[in-house]
Amino acid sequence: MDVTLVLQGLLSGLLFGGVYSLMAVGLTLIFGVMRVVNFAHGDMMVWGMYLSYLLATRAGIDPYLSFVVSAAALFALGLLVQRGLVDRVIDAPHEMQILLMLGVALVLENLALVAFGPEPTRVRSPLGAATLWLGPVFVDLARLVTFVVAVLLTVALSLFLYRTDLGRTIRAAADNTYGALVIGIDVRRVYAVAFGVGAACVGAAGALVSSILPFQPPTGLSLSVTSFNIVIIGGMGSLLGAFIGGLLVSVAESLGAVFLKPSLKELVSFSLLIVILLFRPAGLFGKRTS
Amino acid sequence: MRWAVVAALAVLLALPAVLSSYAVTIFILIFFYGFLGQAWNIVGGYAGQLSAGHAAFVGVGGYTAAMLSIEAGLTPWVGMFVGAALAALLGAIIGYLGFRFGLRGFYFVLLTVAFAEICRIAVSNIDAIGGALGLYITFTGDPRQFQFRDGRVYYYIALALMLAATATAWAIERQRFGIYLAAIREDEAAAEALGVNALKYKMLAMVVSTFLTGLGGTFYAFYLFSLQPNTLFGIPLSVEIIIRPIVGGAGTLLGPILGSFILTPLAELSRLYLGQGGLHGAHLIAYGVLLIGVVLFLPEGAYPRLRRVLQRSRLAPFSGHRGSDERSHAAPVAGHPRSEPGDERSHPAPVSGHLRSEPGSRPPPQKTLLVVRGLSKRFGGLQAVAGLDLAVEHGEMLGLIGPNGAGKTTVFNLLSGFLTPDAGDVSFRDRSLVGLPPHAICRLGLARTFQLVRPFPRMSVLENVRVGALARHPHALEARARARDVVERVGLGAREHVTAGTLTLAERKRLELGRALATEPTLLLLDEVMAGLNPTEIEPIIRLIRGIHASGVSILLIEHNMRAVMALSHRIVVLSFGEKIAEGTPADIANHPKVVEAYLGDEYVRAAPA
Amino acid sequence: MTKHRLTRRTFLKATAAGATVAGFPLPLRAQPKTFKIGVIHPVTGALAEPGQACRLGAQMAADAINAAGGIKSKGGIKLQLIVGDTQTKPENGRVEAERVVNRGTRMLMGSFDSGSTNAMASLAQQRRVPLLIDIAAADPITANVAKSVKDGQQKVQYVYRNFPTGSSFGRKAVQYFNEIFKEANASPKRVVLMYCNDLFGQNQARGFQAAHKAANPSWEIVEAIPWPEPPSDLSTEVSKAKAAKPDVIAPITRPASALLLFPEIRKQRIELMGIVGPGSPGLYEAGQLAALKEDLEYVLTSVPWANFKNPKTNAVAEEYRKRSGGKTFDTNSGYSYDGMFVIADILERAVSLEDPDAIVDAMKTTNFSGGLMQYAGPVVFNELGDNPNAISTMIQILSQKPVAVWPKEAALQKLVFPRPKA
Amino acid sequence: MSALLRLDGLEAGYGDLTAVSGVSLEVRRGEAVALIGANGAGKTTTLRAISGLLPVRAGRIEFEGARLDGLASARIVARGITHVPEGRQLFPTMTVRDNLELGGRAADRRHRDDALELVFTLFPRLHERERQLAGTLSGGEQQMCAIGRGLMARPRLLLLDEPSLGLAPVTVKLIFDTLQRVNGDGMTMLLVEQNVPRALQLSHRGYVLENGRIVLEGTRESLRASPHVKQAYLGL
Repeated sequence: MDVTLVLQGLLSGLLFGGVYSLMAVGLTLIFGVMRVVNFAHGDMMVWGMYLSYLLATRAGIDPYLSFVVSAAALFALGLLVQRGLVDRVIDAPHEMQILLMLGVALVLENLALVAFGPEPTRVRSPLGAATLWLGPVFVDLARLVTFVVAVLLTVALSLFLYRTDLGRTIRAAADNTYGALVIGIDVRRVYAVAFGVGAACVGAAGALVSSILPFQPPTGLSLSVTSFNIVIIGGMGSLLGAFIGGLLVSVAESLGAVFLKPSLKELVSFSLLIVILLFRPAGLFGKRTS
Repeated sequence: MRWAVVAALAVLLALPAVLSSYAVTIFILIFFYGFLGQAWNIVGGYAGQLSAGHAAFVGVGGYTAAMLSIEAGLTPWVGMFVGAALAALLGAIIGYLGFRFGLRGFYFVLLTVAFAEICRIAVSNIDAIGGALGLYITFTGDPRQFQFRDGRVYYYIALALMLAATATAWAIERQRFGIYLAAIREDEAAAEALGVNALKYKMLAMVVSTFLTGLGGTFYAFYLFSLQPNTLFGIPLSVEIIIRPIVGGAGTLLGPILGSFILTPLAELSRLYLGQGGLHGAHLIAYGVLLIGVVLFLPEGAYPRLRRVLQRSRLAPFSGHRGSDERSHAAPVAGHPRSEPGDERSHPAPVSGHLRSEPGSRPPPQKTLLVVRGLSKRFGGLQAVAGLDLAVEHGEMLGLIGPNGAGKTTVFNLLSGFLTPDAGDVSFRDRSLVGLPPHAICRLGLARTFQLVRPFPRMSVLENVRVGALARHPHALEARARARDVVERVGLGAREHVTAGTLTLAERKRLELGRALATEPTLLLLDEVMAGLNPTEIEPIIRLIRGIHASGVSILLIEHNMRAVMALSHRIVVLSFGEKIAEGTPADIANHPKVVEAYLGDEYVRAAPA
Repeated sequence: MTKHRLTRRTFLKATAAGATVAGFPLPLRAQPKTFKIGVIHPVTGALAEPGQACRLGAQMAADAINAAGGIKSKGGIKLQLIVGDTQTKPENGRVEAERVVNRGTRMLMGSFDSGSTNAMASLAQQRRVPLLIDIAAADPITANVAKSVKDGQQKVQYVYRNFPTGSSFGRKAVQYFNEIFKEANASPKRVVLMYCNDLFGQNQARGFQAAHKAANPSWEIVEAIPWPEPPSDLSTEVSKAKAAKPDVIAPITRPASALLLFPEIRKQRIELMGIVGPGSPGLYEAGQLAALKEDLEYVLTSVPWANFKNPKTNAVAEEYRKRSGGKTFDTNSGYSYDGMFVIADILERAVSLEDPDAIVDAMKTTNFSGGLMQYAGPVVFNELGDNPNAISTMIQILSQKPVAVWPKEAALQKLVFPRPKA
Repeated sequence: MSALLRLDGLEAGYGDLTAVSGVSLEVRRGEAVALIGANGAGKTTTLRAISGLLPVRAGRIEFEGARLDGLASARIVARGITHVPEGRQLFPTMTVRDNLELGGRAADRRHRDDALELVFTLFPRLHERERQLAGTLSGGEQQMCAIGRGLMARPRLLLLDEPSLGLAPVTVKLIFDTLQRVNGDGMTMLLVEQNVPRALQLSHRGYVLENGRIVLEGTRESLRASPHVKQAYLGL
């Protein structure tokens, strides 16, 4: 086996992991707080991508700036979905929550189809084909930047959750709803904010990777599946888990492509998922819930 | 009801004569998805295990039958069963992994999705079975090849499949299997405590469900003549399979069919109305909004709502039937209602019940029934039970007391198999219980109740108790008769058709007791059956427990109501911080300084001379 | 005729009262002056883009035919399209076909993806409604039917295709590769085939590899690298291709994967004589060119292409651009456009429009040369029901515009190979 | 002394179960009042109704002369009542300090620091474990943390539900000594407790609940002397 190829695969996979990590952060946040599995996750992300695409093509705003707009728009959407829909079925059977979010996903996907048409697109990266060569292997600068952003976002979210009062309130409500009620936390409001923040992360992530991942309206499904994969492997509700899980899945797929027929590379990540589910269902960094 | 079913069937059988072929096609899809939904319902609805990868079983079934037909010339009439068997095998593997490793809810959803995706990717990469290109079956119109020129034949086959799956579900629902599945879905731990081998029944449900789903694969293949991994193993098909039963009402017999009758035509209608114009996608937006609407306005699904509406409108004509319920409702709760003359019963109620009807089989009384030695359990930093020794003699009523947090309930969990001890041994009728699952322990004759009562809330009182009775009487009708006796005995006869979720606390306590009693135990562990009851409720319960004991059941009880414990127990064991601090007759215990201290504090001992 | 407004009642009529419809076609209406054709494509879902292009192409053709006086030999009867959406699901291929047939269509056209098309084909055979496949490349769709007719399991073949099949695509691509290399006086040795592992990509790749094996040319396929479609990342795949030290990378992409593949090839600085693909639909779209810009320069790919030497093509392409909001008149819109004209030609020649077998007879004897696509000859149907003259064209992106460069008779510009060093 | 809290004919319950009915009691400023009774007597229900965690079905609750019933729990906390619930209900994956600060999050930073200092003075053990996750504390430490969290909001009334539950006698003594100190400093308390002697030692007055009704009320001394109390617990 070609050593350069393995090294390059490892490096590319690791850096691309930043994209995966960004994808998973919002999902894990929403699940961690509300125990709601957001099946519309990928479709929300696609909306974040389209918003940054619009801003890039119509107003010439770089995705590395416009992600703020995507985040704000998705925050509003998240708030709306939580207050208007999820909140009403929080006690309904599991399958009803799934059905609800599937409905939301279907609406979002096809609204995108109506609004933006079916063709796949991608925001032209301001970094273009910029690469940094280290001997025989290269670093893709756009990915490097995304990786750094993923680290920054994870750190920023951690600071928000661990260092601010609102963040701590969110964690408290996630940790023990009754305990939160007892000390006078307005849990419904906290849930709405948390869903909003989670959705905002999804929007920001969409914008930030819109120059790396091509997208079209049906892309949402595969984004959702990949994100679930990452979040389960990393541990539902854990930010660090989402970050490390993203790197892990990306490296696994990249090495899968090196050693197997690349069209089989997703077998590696799904097998990893199954192993984790069976032997460590709480994920690598998840907390055991009794 | 029966006539409604017959009439509906007659209409469905006659319809193709007057329908256009397009309408026939729509009905075929309604039946086909009703069939797949019903198949899914057995594991996803009745057993409550949400599989979101059912497309994989359609794929395995369809590919197998198609390959056997294309490569080996085997008629799909046979191939469909081979395919279904393979689908069931895959279902068994996935089910075993999921259930054995305790994956529930969303985790099971993802496990099934992951397996389906693995199948999809694998099939896409195997050229020998068509790869991503898929398989193309030639239309020949040869009935031996499962092909028909007349679309109405497919109509009848799809209808037959749907009816067969529904009949299967109906048969399951009425038998022990289905009752157990419902119990597992409602509360798996409580079901285990009543002798239900949850793993076994969930596996069975998975196998039956995936076998049927596999049959559907053959129909798909030979109706559409085209098999591609992305359509047959993909997530979208899995979603199609699950949304109909969920919309119709998961875990109900007619829910999947109703769901299909609602959603399939609506999908067609919305495409017809909204799919023609320039706004591509508008019809799917409408469909999504519809799904959201169902969740918000029919949160349990359409069928349960429909049933309630029908029942309400039927109330008047059928009041004769319901009236008897309401009459007996008025009977004193703790009395012995329902002994009106002329009230026929297949089994006359054993009044001073000897529920264990085979006294001859009772083990010789000289041996100790339950022996516990050195039992220990630690949770993290907390030593919940420390080296406990305990014995229950045949025919004994032993009280287990101690302050809150002393470890009493942990002891019960260790004895009944819900927890595995870190050390020590439990021997019941000379057999070690360590390592046995709760259902096996229950079947050996050791039954328990839960401190926080865990009725199956959506089942009636009688159905709740029947779950217990099925442990000894596998026949559903016989178990029902037995359950009725027990229900009478615990004083809920007037309430037997009431949904357990709506009972008062006192009634739920009785129900909890009745359910455990229905498993016909040799030893009954009662965990605070009187907590939260008022004195007028407690007295009859004490009488009831005495009666159970008199019928030959040994009892170990945890109780906070000291008056009751003192009155009932032959001996009492006192636990504090996981250790036995005293043991003796009620009189010994009441004056044991350590006990008074444990309960009331050392100051009390000093302040109040005994 | 006024636009058919769909109400619940008409839906019910369409379904429950189907028997009436079958017995007395369209009661209460004047004898129709239209011939209804069911046109079914995936206009939503993953293949919505090409599906929508097909629908528009077919509609434009029908408009043109009607504007020119309809089917003249049949008293100027107008074509009326009844459209359907498969969502890329075979079951909808069947349901939609049933629906449009029920509404009185006497011919079918469709349906882009091979799975739905095969479901339609079986229905066409079952209901005896002639089907012209405008696009769908899987060989078995027509071959299976032809075989069952030959074996006597069926009497008549109702399924015909005016589109290259997977295997003919492959043969043509290998032929073009040889001719281009020869024309350019270059002799690349090592070719790496990279393809999306979906139905389309695998079909093309298999055809290409089989044809390569059969032709045994001087160049070698040193590695075949498939990726899952849609991919999220292709960097390792491209690194793998690079490690194989190729002279030529031969990609088979979909529009989504093209957006990843071509920048990646440039980024990894692979020393290549060029990128020459056996088929990448959509590569030439304005949107793709805008998103990929220089990454596409000099890329050659073999796709079914319109004959822009024909002035009529340019006019239609211009109209298409207007009606589609700026899209290229391409494989999809073009073959659906031509398909409708082939149908019109068949209807002109058919002895009767009432009898499906009469339509089939006219289909079999088709010899139509009015198509706008690049053909190797007139549209004819061979014993399998395929058009052997449906071929692809080698196009190249030159100065950010897709231009036909091979075969010579189609070439508008001279091809550039090997590509100039950057 | 005026009544800080007054309950008048309170009725509350779960589903179709009425857990307490016709409960009337009052707590005066600076007092510690015990609510005692057997399991299921309705003590916890009463506390939950006061702090807005359970809807009040009938009757009224007044705090500092204003109606409380019908308010959301967040509003009630803001009015100056905190609830130290049964089972502690800490945030197990958060640090002790986080737990405490969440209790005092309504106050500004400086007041919060003062409150924190006060809690750490009362429970030096919590100071030592400041950075430890609450879920890893021992039972006694958890109880201290729960009480500390309640005090962080600087309430005018502290509701305590079974602070001695499952704790070793030494720890119980420590906690009750601390509570006594807090009460001595002027904190009004309403205490639900099974450990009757402890409860009576701390409280000035007490109410005995049985089956959702108050059956006895009186001063510490009168309750201690009452045979009813011992009977309720030991069944003697």
